[in-house]
Amino acid sequence: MCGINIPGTQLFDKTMAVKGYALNKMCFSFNEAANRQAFLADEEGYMRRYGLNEQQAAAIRAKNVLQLLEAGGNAYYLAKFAGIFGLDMQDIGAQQTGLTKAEFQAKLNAYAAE
Amino acid sequence: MCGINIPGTQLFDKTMAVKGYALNKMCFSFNEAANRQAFLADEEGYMRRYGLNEQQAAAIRAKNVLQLLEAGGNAYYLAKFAGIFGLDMQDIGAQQTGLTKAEFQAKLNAYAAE
Amino acid sequence: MAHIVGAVTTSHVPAIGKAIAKGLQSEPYWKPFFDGFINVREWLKDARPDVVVVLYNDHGLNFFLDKMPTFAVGAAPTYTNADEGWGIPTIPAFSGEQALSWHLIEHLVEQEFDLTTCQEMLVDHAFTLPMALLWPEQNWPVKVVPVCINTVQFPLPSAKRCWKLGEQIGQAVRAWDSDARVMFLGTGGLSHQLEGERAGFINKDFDLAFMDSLTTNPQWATQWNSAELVEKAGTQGIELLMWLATRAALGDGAREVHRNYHIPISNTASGVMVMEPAA
Amino acid sequence: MAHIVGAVTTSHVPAIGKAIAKGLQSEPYWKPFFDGFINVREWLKDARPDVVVVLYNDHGLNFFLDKMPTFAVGAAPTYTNADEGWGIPTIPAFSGEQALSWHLIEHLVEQEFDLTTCQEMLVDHAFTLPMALLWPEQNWPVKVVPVCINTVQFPLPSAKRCWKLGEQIGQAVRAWDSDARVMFLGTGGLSHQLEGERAGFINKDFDLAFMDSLTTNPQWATQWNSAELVEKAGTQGIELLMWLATRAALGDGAREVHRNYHIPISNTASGVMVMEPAA
Ligand SMILES: [Fe+3]
Ligand SMILES: [Fe+3]
Repeated sequence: MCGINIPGTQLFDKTMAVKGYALNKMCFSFNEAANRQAFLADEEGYMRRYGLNEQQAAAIRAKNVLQLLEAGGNAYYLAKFAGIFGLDMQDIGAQQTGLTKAEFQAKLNAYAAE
Repeated sequence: MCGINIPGTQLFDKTMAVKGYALNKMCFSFNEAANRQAFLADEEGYMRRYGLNEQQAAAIRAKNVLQLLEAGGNAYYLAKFAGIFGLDMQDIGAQQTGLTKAEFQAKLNAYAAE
Repeated sequence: MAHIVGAVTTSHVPAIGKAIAKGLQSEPYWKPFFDGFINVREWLKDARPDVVVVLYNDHGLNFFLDKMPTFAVGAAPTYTNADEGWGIPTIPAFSGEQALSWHLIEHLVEQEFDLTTCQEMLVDHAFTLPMALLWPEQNWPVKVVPVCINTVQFPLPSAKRCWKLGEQIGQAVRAWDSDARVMFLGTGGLSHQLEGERAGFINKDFDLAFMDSLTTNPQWATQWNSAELVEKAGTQGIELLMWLATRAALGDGAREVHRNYHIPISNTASGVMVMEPAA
Repeated sequence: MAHIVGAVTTSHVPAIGKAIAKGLQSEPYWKPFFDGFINVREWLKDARPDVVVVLYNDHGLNFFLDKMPTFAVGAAPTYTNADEGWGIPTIPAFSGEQALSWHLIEHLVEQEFDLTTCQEMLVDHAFTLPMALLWPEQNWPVKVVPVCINTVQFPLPSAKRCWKLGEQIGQAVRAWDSDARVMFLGTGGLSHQLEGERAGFINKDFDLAFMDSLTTNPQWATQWNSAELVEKAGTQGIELLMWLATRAALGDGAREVHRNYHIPISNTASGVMVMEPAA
């Protein structure tokens, strides 16, 4: 939107906001424990109830963060989905960067020495 | 708030907003038919559920608009309470001004001739 | 670039909805009001808008005091009406013009308007009834963008601030990369007051002066703060803020194409105006 | 008139909550972070605030994209924390300082900030964890006013706009007719990015320059737009907007009383600063 291209980064702008609305709304619902339970009990039914499209449903099934982002997911709401599976931010960071968690942690630690 | 006193008029300002919150929240709930039914089925229980204070509950029991305003009611939300009893804006205007509905209508019509 | 065809400003009280539902348009009480829209619909045939930006105030359908925005802009694919508590029939849903919604949002935030953006939004009688007066068949030939201004809870945005909002909405539309024909619709007022011992207050002189000012001296009403405007126009007469913002969207000059003014409908002095940007 | 005692700015990631819940403050991983707050708490003993205005960003607890405000101000009697989806223990409720909330709201709307006012509001980890770092016993000796800035959905308010918001918050507090001692708490950042192939990005040089700028050249960061700030600080590093608004609230000059900077906690470069208004 501002004429900047930041490698490996998609700003959550109008395009993503429109594209991801159903997915993000579902993830927002995971603030409530009862909804997390309902999702786990019937993932497909829960996704249908929120009107996810096939791209979004596939990304949810795969628990693939890059695919979820591509499908319009917003990091703040996706974190609630990740929380269901006990994934922390470093698990997610490792998954997206193709590193092991230890490698990802080492990468973070390396910034301290700069 | 702006140093103006308008006779017969209380602006819905911070004081009223704080004072009337529970009352207005209850009236907001009357957007839904099921809530209107629930209120009619058990007025006292419904008011308790929304935490109305005694002044507010008394004004609701009396269906007295000036008392409801005094208790922090906002005209836009109170209209939904009035709607439950099929009262229109002219019924409410008449009640507040101590006129019959016909007298209130005559007062409105008189403005046309000015 | 998009083309601005003009603006309609009109009153919007719920009683209009009841009159429409009961088919009372030709009854003596309602005829002077509804007949004021015949010329508006004639004008619409030539104006042929594709998109309508509707400036209105929510009456407690979509917003409550838990999250009360000063300015909200809709960015939904569709907008539905809903029960407002009186059980009047709801009006068919509207298609959103999302491209213009987001273009407006980006422009306005850039210009330091602190919007609340709404990807879901129920629209109340202040939105639906003016649309039904313009297109009585209710199969909407236009897409819409709702812009909602707080008139429920003080502090309200000042008339000055609403003027600036309208100005920037106009600039954004003129800069919108589209060949769409865009109309503004501002709904609310004119003078009326629903609550308190002053209920039933109407101020014909002020209303007529205000309508005149929109073409002769359009920022005239911005000289007053909200409390002063309530004193002149009544607690709900403050809804003239929507007329003001709508007029501002037209740009520097505007000419009056049509008006009607009638007292009363319900408790309200009703007005309708059609304006076009000065050539 | 109210007295401004100073400002604390700090990072706020959820992992801090887990560390507190598990009592890991003295573990080697966490000690360099938690120890940064010892001096802050010493400073608080002298500062003795009665009221804290908390500038933070909601992470999808209280606000969703159906109604996403640019700037929201709380005006509730109490603010409760709630489950954010990870099942970390919630933090005790906070008492609101409603008089200051409404004073701020009136001042800011008058100054043409288009606020969303919230008479009910859930506060998330960005609010609760910094409070818990300042008062680990969690029986709050202060009342609070939450001010929430959108960092979830673009367009975000610009750094310039956030600076102006902070300036006016400061002016309103200085004009507040109260003998209360008021502190500002700004939470977010510093550089980090949670999403995309660039996840794990940190920019130490930028963070240190930004912390320096707050006392030496406080509007330094306002030269960039939001996308440029994301490029420098990461997608969540943009939360530095809260630090900027908080600094602006202190007024023209400010001096640094304390700072700590540590890499990493979770995926984040963490910082904390204490500043006081220049005498
Ligand atoms: Fe209205
Ligand atoms: Fe954060």
